Amino acid sequence: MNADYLELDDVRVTFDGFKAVDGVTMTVLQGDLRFLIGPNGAGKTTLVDAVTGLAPATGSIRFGRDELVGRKVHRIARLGIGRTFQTSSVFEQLTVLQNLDIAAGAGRGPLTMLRARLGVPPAVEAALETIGLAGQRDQLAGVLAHGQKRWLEIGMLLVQDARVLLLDEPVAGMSADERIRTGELLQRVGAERTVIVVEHDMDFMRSFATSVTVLHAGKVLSEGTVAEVQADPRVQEVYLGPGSKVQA
Amino acid sequence: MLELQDIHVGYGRTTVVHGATIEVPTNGVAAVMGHNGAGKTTLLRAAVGLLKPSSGRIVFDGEDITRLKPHERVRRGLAYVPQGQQCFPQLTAEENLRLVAETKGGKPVGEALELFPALRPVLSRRAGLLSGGQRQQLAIARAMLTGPRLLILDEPTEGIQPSVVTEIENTVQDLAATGLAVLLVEQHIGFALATAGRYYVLAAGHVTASGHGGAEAIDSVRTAMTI
Amino acid sequence: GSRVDDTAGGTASASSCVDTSGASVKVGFLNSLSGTMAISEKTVHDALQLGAEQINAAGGVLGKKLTVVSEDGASEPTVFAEKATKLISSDCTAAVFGGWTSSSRKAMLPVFEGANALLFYPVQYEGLEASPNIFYTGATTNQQIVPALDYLKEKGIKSIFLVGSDYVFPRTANKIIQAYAKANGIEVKGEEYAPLGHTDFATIVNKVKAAGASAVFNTLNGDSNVAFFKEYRNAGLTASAMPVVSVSIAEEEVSGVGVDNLVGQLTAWNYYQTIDSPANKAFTTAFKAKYGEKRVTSDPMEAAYTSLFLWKAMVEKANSFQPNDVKKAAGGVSYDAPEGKVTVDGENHHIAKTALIGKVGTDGLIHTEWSSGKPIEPDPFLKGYDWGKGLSS
Amino acid sequence: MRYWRLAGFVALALALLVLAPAVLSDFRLSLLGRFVCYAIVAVGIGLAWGRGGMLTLGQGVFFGLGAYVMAMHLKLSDAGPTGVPDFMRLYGSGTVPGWWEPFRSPVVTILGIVLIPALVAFGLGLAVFRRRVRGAYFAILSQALAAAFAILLIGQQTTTGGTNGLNGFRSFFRFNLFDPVNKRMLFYIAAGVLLAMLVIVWQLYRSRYGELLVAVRDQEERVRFLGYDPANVKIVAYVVAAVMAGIAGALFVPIVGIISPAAIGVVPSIAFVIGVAIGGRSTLLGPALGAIVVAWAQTSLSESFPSFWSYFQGALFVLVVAFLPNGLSALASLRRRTA
Amino acid sequence: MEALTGQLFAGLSLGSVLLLAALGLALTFGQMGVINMAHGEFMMAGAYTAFVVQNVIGDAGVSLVVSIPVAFLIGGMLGLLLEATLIHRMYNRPLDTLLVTWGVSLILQQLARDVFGAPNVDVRAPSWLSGSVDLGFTQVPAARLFILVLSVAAVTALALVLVKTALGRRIRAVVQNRDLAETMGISTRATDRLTFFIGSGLAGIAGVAITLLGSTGPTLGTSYIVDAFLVVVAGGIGQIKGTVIAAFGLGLLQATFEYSTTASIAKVAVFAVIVVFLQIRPQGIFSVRTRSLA
Ligand SMILES: Nc1ncnc2c1ncn2[C@@H]1O[C@H](COP(=O)(O)OP(=O)(O)OP(=O)(O)O)[C@@H](O)[C@H]1O
Ligand SMILES: Nc1ncnc2c1ncn2[C@@H]1O[C@H](COP(=O)(O)OP(=O)(O)OP(=O)(O)O)[C@@H](O)[C@H]1O
Ligand SMILES: NC(N)=O
Ligand SMILES: [Mg+2]
Ligand SMILES: [Mg+2]
Repeated sequence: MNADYLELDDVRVTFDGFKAVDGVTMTVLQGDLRFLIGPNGAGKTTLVDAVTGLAPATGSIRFGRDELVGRKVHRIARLGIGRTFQTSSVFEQLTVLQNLDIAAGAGRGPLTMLRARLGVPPAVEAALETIGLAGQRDQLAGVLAHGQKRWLEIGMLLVQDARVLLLDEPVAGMSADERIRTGELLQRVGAERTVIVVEHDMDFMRSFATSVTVLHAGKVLSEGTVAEVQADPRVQEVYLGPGSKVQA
Repeated sequence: MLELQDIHVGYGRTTVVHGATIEVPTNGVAAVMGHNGAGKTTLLRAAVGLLKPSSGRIVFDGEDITRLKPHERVRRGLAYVPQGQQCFPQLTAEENLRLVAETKGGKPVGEALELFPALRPVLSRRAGLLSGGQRQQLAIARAMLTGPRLLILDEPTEGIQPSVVTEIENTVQDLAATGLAVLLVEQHIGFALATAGRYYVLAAGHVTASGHGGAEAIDSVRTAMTI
Repeated sequence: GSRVDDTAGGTASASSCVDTSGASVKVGFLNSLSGTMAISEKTVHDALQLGAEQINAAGGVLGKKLTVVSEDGASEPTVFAEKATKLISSDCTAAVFGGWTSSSRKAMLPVFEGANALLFYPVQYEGLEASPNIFYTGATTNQQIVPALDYLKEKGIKSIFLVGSDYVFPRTANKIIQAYAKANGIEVKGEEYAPLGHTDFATIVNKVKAAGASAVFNTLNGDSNVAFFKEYRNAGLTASAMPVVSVSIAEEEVSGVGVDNLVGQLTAWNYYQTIDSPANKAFTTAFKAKYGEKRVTSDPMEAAYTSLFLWKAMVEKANSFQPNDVKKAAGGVSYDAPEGKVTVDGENHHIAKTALIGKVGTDGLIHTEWSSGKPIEPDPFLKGYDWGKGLSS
Repeated sequence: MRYWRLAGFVALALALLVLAPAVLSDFRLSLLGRFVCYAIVAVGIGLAWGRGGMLTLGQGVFFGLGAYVMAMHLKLSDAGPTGVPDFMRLYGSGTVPGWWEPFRSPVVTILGIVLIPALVAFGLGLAVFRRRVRGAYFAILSQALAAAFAILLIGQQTTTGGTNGLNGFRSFFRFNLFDPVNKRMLFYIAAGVLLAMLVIVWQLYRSRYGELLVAVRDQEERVRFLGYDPANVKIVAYVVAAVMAGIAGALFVPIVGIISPAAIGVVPSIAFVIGVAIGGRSTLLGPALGAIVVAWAQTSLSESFPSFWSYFQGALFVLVVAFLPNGLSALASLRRRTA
Repeated sequence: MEALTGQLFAGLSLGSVLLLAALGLALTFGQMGVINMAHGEFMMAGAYTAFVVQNVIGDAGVSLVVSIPVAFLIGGMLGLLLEATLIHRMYNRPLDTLLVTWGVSLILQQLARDVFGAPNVDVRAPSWLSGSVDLGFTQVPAARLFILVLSVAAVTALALVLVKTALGRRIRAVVQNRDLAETMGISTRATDRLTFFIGSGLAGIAGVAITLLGSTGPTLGTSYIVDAFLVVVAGGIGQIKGTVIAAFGLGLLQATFEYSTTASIAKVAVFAVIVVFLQIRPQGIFSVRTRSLA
């Protein structure tokens, strides 16, 4: 077995008795561009939090042979699980290049760390090209536009050599053409990775998703292709709303 | 109702908006569109007074409010829903609303719940624990409680589930229909143009296109934005 | 540079740079004018200024007017050491007057010994020290603590409780008190220390109350006294039922602690403002004339003032400002001080002083209750007492 | 930018190693030696606070550890191979406690000066940073640590000298401390150490670690998701700062001739930070220069106006931190930018 | 037994002093994030207020009662001044407020020294507070009982204001997101000032109370500031409840340690306990979780 996959089995997250994630079981394969959708408050972000170690979960989350539940955040990251946040977070006081270089470096030994960065590591160079920020490499990340920050975050995941990419609303606030560029970027980098995208933009989902999981009240409501999911009346009821039938 | 006249504004030494002039007609809706980083939010922040323009004038209802503090502008009938689902995280959802209900001219909390019934079940939860979409609804509800005559919305549908987006769109249109003036920043061009009587396209801090709204304007906006 | 082995003892005897060619000679005053000790040391500084003025008005020392160089010790031993170095090697003063806390003295001691310069130290202290380069004009233990214990014993006190600040003077004093008590059949019911600046004495006073001694021996310093005495009174303890003997509360401190809280309590010193003698009358009159009617005089102030005149007498006897000559001439020099006649001991550089037990009056002044009657010879190592043998190993 | 730094560094080196010894009297030079010790502490604080965002108000603890280790050694070596330091005979049992004995050895002493502060900082860092105690919490905790350490020392009169501390040293590794030539030598050592520390910190700033430290300062949680443990990143800076403080303390002892709790408690610990804030917390040379200038101003101003100094110090601090958050070195870089 | 109940009360009493000292900080530090090192000097100002009022009024009993509101005003005004001149430009860099206010505290101490003189001044306790009160099972000093009652009253009032009133909501909202509060029609400047006024005013009251127990001098504040901050830290930022528990917890702890060892060791031990405690609850007794990364 050489392809990666992420396997969730009966994952639960409870806050003071409130079940934010309530027994989610799903499997995402490498090369899949899995969209995770669902009403506001359905538990999508919480699920991403659970996978990355930020929220305390029970059940099992396995990546390859490694069990993720119970591990610390940075240990999970080192296993190759990377994520972005619903609100973008980059190191604003550092340049684009420095942001990427740090993301690339979790495995570096002490001696490398204590030396100055001499050249640009090839992975970082490649990522700069991929995310189209080669021209802004020496700008402070803090002055980038919103969309550029989001790309930078994806770039950081790439150089981090994340095998699993968990993206929480990556195109929120982007203009239409930026969305398309982002989607294409995801398709390119997703080929040999396992990608989960949380989104509310249905056009975006229709254009780029290979499969969709719908979450509702902490549970999986529906799973399948875009068409299958859109046709599911329960999904229309709780998520897409009336009138969505026409589009589907 | 609101006129932004030749506004220059930015952060510290960097100017982001270079002389934008925008007008929201009384009882009308104006939409501002543009790429990420074009300066839309910056312009709105200047309009509500969170940023000081380095030059230019802001006129609301015939009064020059350029020097007023944000809360003074709010008391004159201007309300603002910032980008990014902002809230008071340690206060409960209900407290978030009551806070505004209690200020001078504030409306009772119940009115907000009529607009956004989805908030009812989470009223006692701390706002910081709500999901993104819940927070966004809370934010619009809160702004409505200030009893505005002009509502400024910065990407109100960002991060909202489709059915609620439709609701919000409908709500905004309904509100506009009742005579509330709206200044809307949106990426959903379709929605923006359907709602707005006037549109402006902002690019790199300059107004590069403007005109009357309506579905027929979509193409010209698309072209203006791809340049 | 030189290795320790090169010079025999390790101390270089730098020759003094004191300049006596002009019409004036420099002396250094080194007191804390800032920091926590400024409260106390400023008063000593004032007394020294008065002394210097009077000496200059009377023609100076060996015909030379005194030029005072004042330095701030800032309540920090390190600063004392540093400023002492400056006064000696940069300003070339003929002698330095000052220091209050034992830590400041301990910090300056090697500096004065290293440079073979002279320090006049004006405060009662814990004894067990006799530097050839320091003159101690405050009391050593056998001139203050031992007489206080004698007094208590004479009054029939059978048990005491020891309360002190946590530093060298109280700890050493209490060690001495323990030895004395053991030898004299007095029971020590408890020994408690509070960090300097400690402000909550509920627990300590609880312990005092529970122990039920017949008197308290108080070596607390500074602000802690206020808190201690307020708590003492709040707890319903009184001077008549369980008197407190204090050795660090002088006239200056009484008003700060609150006269109400102190009335009837005892102190042990060698000088009180209320001493009725021509020398004291002259001193207090001059002091009040210079600094105002409201100011009071106290033991350390008087000891500092006196130290200046003792130095003058030594210099005149030696007919030289050189430290070595002054030291040689010191033995037997005496002065009619406000506290009475004092005489320098040439061996240990302390002075013979009369011990006084006083009681705080409603006027806020301290009135003599008991006097040793004559100057007590200084015995910093308590060699003259059988029970003091084990104290300095 | 880089050339300015180099030029500044060379100027500082020349001023310390050539100019100062040539123009200053022995007394002033030894004063400057003391300031240089403060500057060494400041360089460490610049790293931990300026770059790492850890406002450590307890550097007095590490300064004190280094200083006491050195002072214990000097006391023991003055006392002779089996001798007992004078104050122990006066106030204590007259015997040397077991935990003093190792410091008779110069090698143990030098190791102790580096390792003890390092270990204490490591342990504390582990306890604190692992539990994500930071910001104001950390600042206040570190301040309380300084208070507790000073109280602890004061309470141990018979073994640490209590409030008196340790002093009256005659020799330094067998060099006579009363010999002016040796005192000058001490100054050169301190100056050399300061320059060496600056080089070390300079390298850290340029390194990838330096970038990571800034990242942790600004977005600690985010760094976790990249696979780093931010606690480790912080601990490194904290330990380096502690070691610098320890070395500074050790040099302080022979130069000043005394170490006591008054030099390491809450107030001196904050004072260490003042110089850093005034010089410019996140610059390379700012903290060191700031520390020297503030200490120099304190000494010379308080000579003439003891009470005025409090106002001056307070006002300087208020004005610089409130209105020039990047310290006085911001003025210098401002001029460069406009030039 | 007498000693035990005595100690219990000593601990509660120390706790109430700590609580009074820390209560204002719970507001300015806990709610606003300002690390006001001059808080101790505001207490000092309160204590000197008691002194001045006593010199004017004479009768110690009346003057104590008058001093409390006056000291609240004086402390509050000082806080207001500090907020308006310095703090308000520093809400985005809370750690720096620590340094700035430390400078302010130096200045205020020296000012006190120059105005009132370096020696301590005497504030007399009213006759109705001297001596002890018999609680049936134990005798307790009246002055300490008074402080206990005062601190409980102060904390109750503050908690009510914060939780129940519009002002309280406003205070909390401004702290959490000032831009947002401003655009919701709340004057953040006015709210900041009011909050700081109340917090600093509480310091003034604490100062008056402390004159019943200890010295009134320029360094009064320095003896309380570190402990007061520890209380807020151990109690958890933003939580009045936590502050109360931490204050009494530390008071009892200190009294217990002090009784069985010495005051010095007790102080060190209490510190050690706090460090250990923060291992278990790093954000204090009552920590508030949020989902943000910051
Ligand atoms: N720490 C917490 N404590 C209590 N409740 C929480 C906590 N975190 C999340 N919740 C609740 O869990 C639910 C799921 O939240 P989550 O953020 O996962 O939703 P989401 O699916 O990402 O929604 P959105 O699309 O709006 O971002 C929400 O009702 C939220 O209020
Ligand atoms: N606080 C700030 N300091 C400095 N620059 C900023 C700040 N906020 C925004 N900018 C910069 O100003 C420019 C305009 O940002 P603004 O947020 O106004 O864009 P926008 O049009 O609202 O974009 P979006 O659609 O992503 O919300 C961007 O280049 C951004 O990086
Ligand atoms: N010498 C004293 N009292 O410290
Ligand atoms: Mg979400
Ligand atoms: Mg925007």
